[in-house]
Amino acid sequence: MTATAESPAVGEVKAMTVTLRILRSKPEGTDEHKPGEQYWQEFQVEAHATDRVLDALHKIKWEQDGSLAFRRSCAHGVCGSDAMRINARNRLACKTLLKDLNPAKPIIVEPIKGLPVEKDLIVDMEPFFASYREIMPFLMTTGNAPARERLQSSEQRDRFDDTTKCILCAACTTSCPVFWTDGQYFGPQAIVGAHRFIFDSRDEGQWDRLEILNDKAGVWKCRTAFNCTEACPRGIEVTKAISEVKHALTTGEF
Amino acid sequence: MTHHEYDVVIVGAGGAGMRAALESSQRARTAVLTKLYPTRSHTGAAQGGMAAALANVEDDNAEWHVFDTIKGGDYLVDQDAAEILCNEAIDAVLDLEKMGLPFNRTPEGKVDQRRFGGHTRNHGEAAVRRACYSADRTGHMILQTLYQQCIKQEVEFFNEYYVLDLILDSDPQAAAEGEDVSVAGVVALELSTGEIHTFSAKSVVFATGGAGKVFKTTSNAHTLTGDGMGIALNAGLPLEDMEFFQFHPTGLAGLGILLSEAARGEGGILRNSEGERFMERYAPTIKDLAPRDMVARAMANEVREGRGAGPHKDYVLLDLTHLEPAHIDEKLPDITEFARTYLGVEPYTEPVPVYPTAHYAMGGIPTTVQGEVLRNNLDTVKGLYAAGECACVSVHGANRLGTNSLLDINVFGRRAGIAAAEHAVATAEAAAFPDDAAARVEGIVTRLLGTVGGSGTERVAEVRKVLQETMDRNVQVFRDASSLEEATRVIAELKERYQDVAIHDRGKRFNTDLLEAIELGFLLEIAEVVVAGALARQESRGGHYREDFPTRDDEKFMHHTMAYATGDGVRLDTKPVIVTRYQPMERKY
Amino acid sequence: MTASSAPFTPGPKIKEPRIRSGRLRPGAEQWSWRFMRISGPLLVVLILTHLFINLLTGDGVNQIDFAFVAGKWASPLWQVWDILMLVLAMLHGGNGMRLLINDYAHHATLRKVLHSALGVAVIGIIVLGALVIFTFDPCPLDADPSLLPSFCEDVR
Amino acid sequence: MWMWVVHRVTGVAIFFFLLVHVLDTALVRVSPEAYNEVIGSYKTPIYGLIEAGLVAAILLHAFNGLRIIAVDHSTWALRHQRQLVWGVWGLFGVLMVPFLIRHLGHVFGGA
Ligand SMILES: Cc1cc2nc3c(=O)[nH]c(=O)nc-3n(C[C@H](O)[C@H](O)[C@H](O)COP(=O)(O)OP(=O)(O)OC[C@H]3O[C@@H](n4cnc5c(N)ncnc54)[C@H](O)[C@@H]3O)c2cc1C
Ligand code: HEM
Ligand code: SF4
Ligand code: F3S
Ligand code: FES
Repeated sequence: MTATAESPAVGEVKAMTVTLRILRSKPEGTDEHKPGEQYWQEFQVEAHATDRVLDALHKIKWEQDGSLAFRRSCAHGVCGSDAMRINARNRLACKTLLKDLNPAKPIIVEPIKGLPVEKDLIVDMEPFFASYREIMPFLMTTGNAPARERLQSSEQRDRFDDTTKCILCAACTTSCPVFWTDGQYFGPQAIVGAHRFIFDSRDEGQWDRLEILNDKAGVWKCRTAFNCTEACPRGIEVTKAISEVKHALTTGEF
Repeated sequence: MTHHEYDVVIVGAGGAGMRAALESSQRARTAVLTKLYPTRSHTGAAQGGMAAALANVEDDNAEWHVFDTIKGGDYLVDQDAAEILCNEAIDAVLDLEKMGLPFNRTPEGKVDQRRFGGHTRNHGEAAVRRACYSADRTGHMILQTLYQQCIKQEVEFFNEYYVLDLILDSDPQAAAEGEDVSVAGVVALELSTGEIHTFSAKSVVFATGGAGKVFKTTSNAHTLTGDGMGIALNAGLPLEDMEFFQFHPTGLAGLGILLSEAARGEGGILRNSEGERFMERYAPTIKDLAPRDMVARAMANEVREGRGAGPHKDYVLLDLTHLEPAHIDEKLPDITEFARTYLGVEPYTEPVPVYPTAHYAMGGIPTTVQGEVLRNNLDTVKGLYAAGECACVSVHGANRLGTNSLLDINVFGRRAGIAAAEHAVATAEAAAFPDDAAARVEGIVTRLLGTVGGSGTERVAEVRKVLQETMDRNVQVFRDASSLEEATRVIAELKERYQDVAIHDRGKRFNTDLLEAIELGFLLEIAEVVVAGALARQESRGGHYREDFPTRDDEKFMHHTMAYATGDGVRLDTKPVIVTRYQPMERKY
Repeated sequence: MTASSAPFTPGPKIKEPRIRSGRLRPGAEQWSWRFMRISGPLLVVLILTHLFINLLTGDGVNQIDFAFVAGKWASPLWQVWDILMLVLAMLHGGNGMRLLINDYAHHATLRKVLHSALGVAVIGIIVLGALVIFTFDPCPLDADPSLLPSFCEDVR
Repeated sequence: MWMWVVHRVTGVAIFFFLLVHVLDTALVRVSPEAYNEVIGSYKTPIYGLIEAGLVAAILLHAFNGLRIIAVDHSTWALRHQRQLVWGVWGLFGVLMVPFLIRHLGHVFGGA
C-alpha cells in the first residue's frame, strides 16, 4: 500500500454516501418475511473512505435499524468475530476499508456460506469449532516435562509460525467450495490448526492428527481451489499448509 | 428458564478465566460462561509480552521485578501481592511454554526476552530484557494456548452466555463486619435463544476483563464494557481504585488501535513535530521506555505546547524508520500491518502518527491474593473470586507496567481457579438459590424490551457516544476539578436519559440491540465511579494526573479508594496500602 | 428444568499420543489422490498423441473410418497404447466421478446407487474395450472389401 | 476457484464422452458398415464442433491437471499459482487456435 500525503486519521477526508446491500434474515420472521427467510435490504450511510465496513454496519445499527445483527469485538482484525462475505469475498468487516471497495457501487454484505445462518450476518459456528476440536489442537507429549522450558531453535519455531497466526475466524473454511458441497470436509481451518502442531518440534502427537486428516473428511478432500488462502485475513498461506500436511502423509517427512 | 448446578462457575473465558478453568476443572465440576467465544476475548489483542525474570538473556531476578512493579505503580501497589506476582512469574511462563505456547527463542533455544517500559536492572539502573514474547502477538498465543488446553481437558463452555447478575445469599452492605456472606450463583442470558439461565454454584469466579469502552479513544474491544465490575457494584460490592486508568502512549492517532510498547522496546523512538526525541527531556535515563503514564503525559504535553505533528498538530510520531525492515517483520509484524491497513502509513519509511489511548483499568473488584472478593476492607464473600483485568489485587497500583497484565491473568487466574475449586470441594452444599434470583435480570430485560416500538425516546448509541466523548474530554490524561465536575454532571444526566432508551430489535434470539443497552448501563455505572474517585483524589499519582494537584501526596492519599454504589450515588471509602519492603520514594527515571 | 449434575470425577483428562512413531498406511483416499496425480501426466502423453494422430495428421477427422482404425490396430504398439489409455482414462475418470458423487450425493442410498452404477460402467467399458482391441479382426471375411484396410488384400 | 469449476466440468464432460466413444468404437467388432455409419455422422459440422469442444475440454483439463500437480509438489508453483492459471490459458490458446484452424478446415472444408 502506498502512503498518502496527509494522514487519513486526522486529515480532512470527505464524507460520502455509501450504499450497503445486506442479506438479512430474522429467526422470528417479520411482517413481510417468514422466519429464517433471507431477503435483501439496502441502507445508505454517510461515511469516510477510511472507515471500515464495520463502522458502516455500526452506523446502520446505531442510527437506522437496531435489529441488524452481526458479531464483532476487537475492531482491528485480531479476534475473528466478524468474518462475512463482502462483495462476494470473505473478509473481516473491521479490516476492510470502504476505499478499497469502490464505494460508488452498493457494497454487498452476506453471512459467510456453508454454516447455518442464525440471524442476519450471524451464523452457527458450532460445526466449525467441532472440526477444530476434532484434530486435537493441543500439544501432546510423552514422558515427564523438563524442569525448565523445552528447547526449540528459531528455525524449528519458524517451521510452524505461519499457522500459529490463525484467529479461528472461519473465513477460509466458509470460502472453500468443497466445504460448501458436502459439509463433511473438516475444512482448511482444521488443517491449519493441525499443521500448527504437526510441525512443532516439541509435539509428539503428529501421527494421531495425521491419521485423522488421512481419513475421508480430511486433507484429500482439498482440491487446491485456493479460496482459503485468498480469504485468510491473517495472510496465512493456507493451501501451502494443507500441501505440507499432504506431503507429510505421502512421504513421512516433516 | 433453565437452571444449572455446578461446583464452580467461571464468568469470562479470556486469559484469566481459562487459566482458572484449567485448574478448577481438574478438581471440581466447572462451567465457563462467556459472552464471546473464548478465542474472541480481548486477551488475544495483547501484543508485547509477559514479564518474568527468567534471566534467559541477561542478568535479572524476581526482586528487581518486584521493585519495578511497585515503583511503576507509584507505590500504590500492595507489596505482598507484587511479590507473589513476580515470584510466580517464572513458573507461569514455563507452564505456558509446556502447554505449547510458541515463544520466540534465543539462539540456545530458550524463551527469548525483550525490553519493556519501566522494567529495569538493579532498581532502575538501565532497561532490562524481561518480557517473554511471541512476535507482537503474545496475547493471541496465550489465549489460543489456554483454549487448546481447555479443549484437551474437555472444559465445559457456555459460549455466548451473557452473565447479567450475581446472586449472593445476603446483602453484603447490610451484613455486619465478620458476618458470613456467601455466593449462590449467577444469572445469564443465552444470546442465541434469548432465554434466561440460572446457575447455582458453590464458587463463582469473575474474569470479565476491562471497561475501556467508557472512553471513546481506546485500545479496547467493543465488548469490553466492564460487565463484571458493574455486576459486582450492583450486587453491593465495592470497586477499588477505579480512578486509575491507564492511557497507553501509542495508539494509532484518531483510532486508538494499539501499537505495542514493544515497538519502543525494539528501538522505536517518539518524536515531536520538530523531529526532537522529546522523551530525553522527561526521562533522561530510560527515555522512551519510561512507564506509560509518564510517556502519555509527555506526549499530551508536547501536543499542548504546540509541538504536535500533522495538519492539526494533534499527535506525535513513532519513528521506526531506522530499524531494519527484516527486524520489524520478525518482531513487530502485526502492528506495522495495522499502520498500513488503517492509516496507510508505511512504517519502514515513514513515522507513524500516535496518540495516547485508553487502555487498561488498574482498578476493579477488590480481592485478596487468593482471588477472594472483598466486600469491605476485611471480609471476603465466601465462594466469590475475581481475577484478571476486572479484579484489583492490587499489583498494578496507580499505573501498570507493560507485560505485567498478561502475567497477572496467569498468576492470579491460576490462584483463583485453585482457590475456587478447593472451596467448592470443601463446601457440602451450595448456598440456597433463591426462587426469585432471576427477577432483577427479567426486570431489566422486560423494561428494555418494553420500549420496543416506541415508548423510549433515547438511542443507546447516542447516550453512549455522549458518555465516551465526555470521558475523553474531561477524564483523560489530564484532569482537574472543573473537568471532573463537568463529567459528573453529564453522567448524571445520561443516567436519567438511559432510563428512557429504546430497543429496536423485537426478536428474542441474538438480540444484540438489547445487550448493547444493558452494557451501556454498566458503562454508566463505571464511569460514575471513575469520576467520583478521580474527583476525590486530590493528588497526582501514576495514571491519575490532576492539574490542580500536580504532585503526589503520600500524607493524604497513600491509600486505595473503595467505591460503593448506594441508592443515591457513589460512596467512597479508603483502604490501606500493604507495604512490606519498599518505602515510597520519588519516581524518577 | 434442572440441567444434570452428574458426579464429578476429579483428575486431568490427559490425552497422550497413541501412535508413537512410524508412518501411517496410506488410506483409500490417499491412494486415490496419488493415482490421480500419476495417471494424469501419463494421460497427457497418451491422449494428446492420440488426438494428434487422429485429428491433425493426414485428413483429420475425415480420415477416420474402419480402415483407419484397423490399420492402426494392426500394430501392437497402438493396441497397447489404446488399451493403456482406455484403462487409465476410465480409472482416472471413474475415480474423479466417485469424488464428485461423494461431494454432491448426500443421501446414503443415492450415493450407493450412483457408486454401483459408476462401477458397472467403468468395469463394463474397460472389459468391452479390451475385448474389442484384443479380439479385433481387421479383415472380417463377410465384409465389403472396399471398407477394409488395404493390407487385407494380401491376407485374402 | 474458477479453475476448480473448469476442472470439474471438463472432467465430467470428458468422462461421458469417453463412455460414448468406447461404445461407438466397439462397433468395429460388429461390422465395418456399422462403424463407418456411426463415424460418418461424426463428420457432420455439428459433430465437428462438439469434437472441437471436447478437444478444448481435454486440453484445459490436462494443462490444469498439470498445474494442480505442480502446485502440490513445488512451493514456487504454489506461490505462483495465479500466474500458472494464466499459463494454462495461454498454452491452451496457443494449441487451440492452430488446431481449430486445421480441424474446422477438415470439418467444413470437406475432403
Ligand atoms: C491492545 C492491547 C494490548 C495489550 N498488550 C499487553 C501486553 O503486551 N502485555 C500485557 O501484559 N498486557 C497487555 N494488555 C492487557 C491485557 O491484555 C489484558 O489486561 C488482559 O488480557 C485481560 O484479560 P482478562 O482475562 O482479564 O480479560 P479478557 O481477555 O478481556 O476476557 C474477558 C472475558 O470475559 C467475558 N465476559 C465479559 N463480560 C461478560 C459477561 N457479562 N458475561 C459473560 N462473559 C463475559 C468475555 O467473553 C471474555 O471471555 C493489552 C491490552 C490491550 C487492549
Ligand atoms: C489429459 C490428461 C489428464 C490430466 C493431466 C488429468 C489430471 C487430473 C488431476 C490431477 C485430477 C485431480 C484434481 C484434484 O485432485 O484436485 C483430475 C481429476 C479429474 N479428472 Fe482428470 N486428468 C486428465 C484426463 C482426464 C480424463 C480423460 C478424464 C475423463 C475420463 C478425466 C476426468 C477427471 C475427473 C472427473 C476428475 C475429478 C474432478 C474433481 O474432483 O473435481 N481426467 N484430473
Ligand atoms: S486460517 Fe485464516 S481464514 Fe482460516 S480461520 Fe484461521 S485466520 Fe481465519
Ligand atoms: S479453498 Fe478448499 S479446496 Fe483446498 S485450497 Fe482451500 S481448502
Ligand atoms: S472485530 Fe475482531 S476481527 Fe473484526
